[in-house]
Amino acid sequence: MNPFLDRERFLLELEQRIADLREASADQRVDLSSEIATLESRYHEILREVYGAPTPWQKVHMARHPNRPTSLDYINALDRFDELHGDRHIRDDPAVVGGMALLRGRAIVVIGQQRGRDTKENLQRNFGMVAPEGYRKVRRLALLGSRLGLPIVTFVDTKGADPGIASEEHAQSEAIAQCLVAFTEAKVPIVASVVGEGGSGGALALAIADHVIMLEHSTYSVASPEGCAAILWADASKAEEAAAHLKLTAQDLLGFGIVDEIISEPLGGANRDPANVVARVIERIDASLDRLERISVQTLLAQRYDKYRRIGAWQQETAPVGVRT
Amino acid sequence: MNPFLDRERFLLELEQRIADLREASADQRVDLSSEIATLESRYHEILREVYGAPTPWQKVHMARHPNRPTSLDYINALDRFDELHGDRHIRDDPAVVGGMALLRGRAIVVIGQQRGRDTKENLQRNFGMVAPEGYRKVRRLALLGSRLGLPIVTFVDTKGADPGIASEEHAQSEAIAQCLVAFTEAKVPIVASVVGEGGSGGALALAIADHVIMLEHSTYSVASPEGCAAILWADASKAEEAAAHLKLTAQDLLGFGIVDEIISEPLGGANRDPANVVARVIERIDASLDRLERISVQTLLAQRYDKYRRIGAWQQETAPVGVRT
Amino acid sequence: MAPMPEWLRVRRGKNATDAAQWSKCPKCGEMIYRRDLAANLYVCTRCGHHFRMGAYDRISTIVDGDFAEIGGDVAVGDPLRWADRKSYPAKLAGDREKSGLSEAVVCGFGQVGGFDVGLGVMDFHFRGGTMGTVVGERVTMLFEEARRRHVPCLIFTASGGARMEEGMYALMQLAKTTAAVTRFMDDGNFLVSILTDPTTGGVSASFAFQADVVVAEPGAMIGFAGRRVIEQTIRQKLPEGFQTAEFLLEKGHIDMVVHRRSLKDALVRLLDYASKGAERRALAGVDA
Amino acid sequence: MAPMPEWLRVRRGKNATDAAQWSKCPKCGEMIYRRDLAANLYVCTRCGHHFRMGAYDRISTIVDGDFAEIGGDVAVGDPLRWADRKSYPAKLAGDREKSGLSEAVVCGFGQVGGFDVGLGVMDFHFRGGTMGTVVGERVTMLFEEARRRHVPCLIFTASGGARMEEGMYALMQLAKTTAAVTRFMDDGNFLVSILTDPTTGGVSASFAFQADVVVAEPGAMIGFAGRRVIEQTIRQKLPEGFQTAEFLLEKGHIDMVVHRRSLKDALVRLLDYASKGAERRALAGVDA
Ligand SMILES: [Zn+2]
Ligand SMILES: [Zn+2]
Repeated sequence: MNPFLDRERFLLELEQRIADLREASADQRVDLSSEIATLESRYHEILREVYGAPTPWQKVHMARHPNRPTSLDYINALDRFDELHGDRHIRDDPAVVGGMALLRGRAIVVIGQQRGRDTKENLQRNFGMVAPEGYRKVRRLALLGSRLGLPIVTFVDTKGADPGIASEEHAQSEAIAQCLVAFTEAKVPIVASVVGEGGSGGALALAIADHVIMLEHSTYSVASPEGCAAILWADASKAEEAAAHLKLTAQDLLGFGIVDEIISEPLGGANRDPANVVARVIERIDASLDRLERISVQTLLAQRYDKYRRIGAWQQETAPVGVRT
Repeated sequence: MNPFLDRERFLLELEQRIADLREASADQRVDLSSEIATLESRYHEILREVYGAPTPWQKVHMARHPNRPTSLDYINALDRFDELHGDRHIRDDPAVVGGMALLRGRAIVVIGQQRGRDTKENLQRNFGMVAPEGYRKVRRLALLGSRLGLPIVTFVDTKGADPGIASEEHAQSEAIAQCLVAFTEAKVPIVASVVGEGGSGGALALAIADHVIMLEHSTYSVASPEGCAAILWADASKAEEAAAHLKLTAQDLLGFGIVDEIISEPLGGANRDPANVVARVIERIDASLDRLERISVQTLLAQRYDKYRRIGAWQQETAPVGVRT
Repeated sequence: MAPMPEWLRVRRGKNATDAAQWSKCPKCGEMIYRRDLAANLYVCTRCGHHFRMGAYDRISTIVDGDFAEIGGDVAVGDPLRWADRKSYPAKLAGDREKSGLSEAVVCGFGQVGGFDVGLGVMDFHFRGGTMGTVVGERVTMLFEEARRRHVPCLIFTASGGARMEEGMYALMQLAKTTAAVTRFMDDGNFLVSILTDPTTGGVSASFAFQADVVVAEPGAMIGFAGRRVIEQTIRQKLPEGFQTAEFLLEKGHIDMVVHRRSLKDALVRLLDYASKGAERRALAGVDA
Repeated sequence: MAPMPEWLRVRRGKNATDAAQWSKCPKCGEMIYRRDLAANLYVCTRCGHHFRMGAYDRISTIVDGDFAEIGGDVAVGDPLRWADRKSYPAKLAGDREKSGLSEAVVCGFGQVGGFDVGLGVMDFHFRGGTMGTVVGERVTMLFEEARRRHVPCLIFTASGGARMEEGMYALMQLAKTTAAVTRFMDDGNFLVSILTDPTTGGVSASFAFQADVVVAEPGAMIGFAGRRVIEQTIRQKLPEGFQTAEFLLEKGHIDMVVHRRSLKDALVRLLDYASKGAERRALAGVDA
């Protein structure tokens, strides 16, 4: 299913062989340096070949990589985190983690979608697909941040909102719609980071923000490629084709003015050096907050309005931004 | 169980006998007027004896009388009513009926607790015991009234909030607590009428108001007499004794300054002339709204605060209102 | 207010030209004269099934007289230069042809029961009522202009969700319209959404469920996820009636289900309450 | 700030006088020296069961130093002239004697982790922590004074609900305290409630669940209706763990369950966030 994992396994094998040779070379006092150099050169060649210019579909898999840092990896790297639970009504949705936190000494409300890192956690977290109770927790925490003057920091990582029966019975639409309102009105700076997959309205519910960051190989899309293929062609297996059409890469979206900043990843993706990526994301969130905190609430809200007002807007004189007529 | 129903049956029999005699008197052209007069005099004697000065416990039964007008009888007597349903999340609770209405030409939001008038409706309406979903509907409608400038009119008629498992699982406490906040903050006049039984926090959730009306034989209590007896003496059968202690009559509560107005009922209770009682209640609500609408929002909220602030308040100079030290 | 546009005059005086056409009721199978169907507000004369209505047909049944459209000149774009089996512009051209619409929503101003209102009507016949930049822009213009005029809005939804062929531009219309709706409502204006068959995805998850009062037509399918997506996820068939308006009423999601025959009256009553409330608010704030 | 009151000094320097007393853990049956129990914050040294704590004991574990009580002179009344087996004043006198408290709540001001706070602590040992006019009045005074001082509030709940013997006066304290809490919060002040065993009825349905953050102690019973009432209604036994803090956490009602050992630290962190937020708000509003 994931074409990356095979190549990655091959790279890991190469890594192991290089390490073995080094060890042998040291232990047995034989000179294996030329063999090592050959393997290393081959290794880097493959690395660049595989990861140098990933296609959108490859990026979808990088975004879904099991070892890619998840929201909790970012949250746990903050100075401090106190988790707040529940929608206050019927359930605490584990697919969303949120609470109060200190980010470089700054008090914030932090909210992230949490997929699992293994099968067990995936089941517990419902693969990061948030139910209405989860979105109501998100809304509650956003309102709390707004009320208390705590900037809101979100981490987006979801295939999409949970599509199960119970979620429909509990008004998934209303839950997301009211999240959108809460983020639109929040009287504090909001910084959203798409760190994995940003799927559809279920992602946007955490991503109306004054500053939107995307990791280099994360994706953000109106629908998952599989969903898009199913909707358009009634054939989810055409996902790769859909991925190419959807313009879901960070680079596309920066060009469209839909995201504000891209944070680079190491060759091979964030999973190859999670600690470094996590630290740089936090640093950039901090820098954004520094800038946004200097803006009055009134101006902040006006700018937030204008930012979204402009996307796909029609101007009678010139063509709408990003929309060619 | 209901000592009134027996006596009432006897009175109904008397009524029937008087009617039969009248008919016989007319049909058979015999003069039965002295027999009729005797029976009528006996009838009124019993009526006064039974209903003249009901004890608190008798009032509890009058308040619960199956033929006593329910909230829907008042709501359906308004000029117009458009019901709005649901908590927007998981359920529409039939124990609460609410929506927009015209009351003598005035646009209002109306909300009432609805017990059943027969076994079937009682089951459907859960005996007027409201679940968290119902209180969330109440809150939603109160916020809607506040937002749109529509005065809020409520009809209180409940033994208490629903005490079932699902209600606890869905945060009954939170639902009531947030209703109290919504009524406290509503930027429109609120008139509450206790038309049947006003039981505990489940009643108060609809009854924080600028003007509180009670029908002459309705009750309003910190707990149902059965509940109070169970709590204090672990013996629900001592309800009659509890009723006497609780000072739950309209007359007691007017004296305490906890309700603002009593509307009289016909001898025997509202069930003996529902249409008339309903009309008079609506008339008095209208008169209260007339008065309250002349008050600015700011003054209204300040007066509402002071009204509740004074109940059981401690004044260092004099004794607290209604509280003897 | 502009004079009554030609289309409205034509529609009101609907004549025999299309009377010869038959429509088959998707619910009971009854064959109905197109003219009879139109005369019955596109409700099946046999079983009461509510057919999907065209936007202009809908407007003609709701407004009292004139209707001044806004945003009609907002042009259709191709932000992603999308092409699969067909190019996106070609798909749009086809739908324009077929539906007689320039896009999936018609917005404008008129009177309903004597009340000035902003009116937005989506149409499933254009790209399944999906929301792209044009729908987002028109709806946003509607709320901005209604806010300027301080009049309530009625919005009829019918949508398969966000439009795939506009990618993230389409998704961002949820944010844009939410911003406009929020400003509109924060100024104390009244919003009623009327959910018609079907209302799903991004439209369902934005203005449809941000309204003060949410009305639905009988039998309308309403939900976030589509039936097919859910069935694929849970790998079983959904129960009969799932995601219908009646189901949602029971689940507390919507305020009322109203038959199309009674719909205009119901909306006028709601507008009347809100109008009286607005009058009250204008008077309140000063002690007598 | 008044100097540290005598009771606090005494409590902090708790000596051997009551060390000879044993307490039995209601959960595991362990017999524990009263002194050891106090040293362990009234948590069972064997099974971790959280004993119900006295109000002043609680305060001594939460405030940094001094505590200035307010409303202590609010007198106990008998508004209904209630008498059943015993007169209400006699019941009150008995509880005063037994508990050393003047009523079921202690309110005042002090510092917690260096933050000025209003602190309300209910005590189940006085009339089961029920709320009558005195509790309502003291809590209202607390919120009014905290609002004047613009400091956050921590409120520890422990209550069987409204106090029967004060009838509707007791019920009205829900309205009164809600009014005070609402004004306090509407001014942007921060409220944390800490629900301890048990928190039910009118207290649960008012300030307990009106807070910004709702914390609970492990194993605390929390609910609106009491266990007995529910069992009588449904005519069956309730499942194990129903209405416990842990159950409520899973059901999404509360924010966190915190062991008493970590409680002060957790509260200080919450106060720190809110304090930083308040500073931010004071600075925001003007463009740099
Ligand atoms: Zn049909
Ligand atoms: Zn123990």
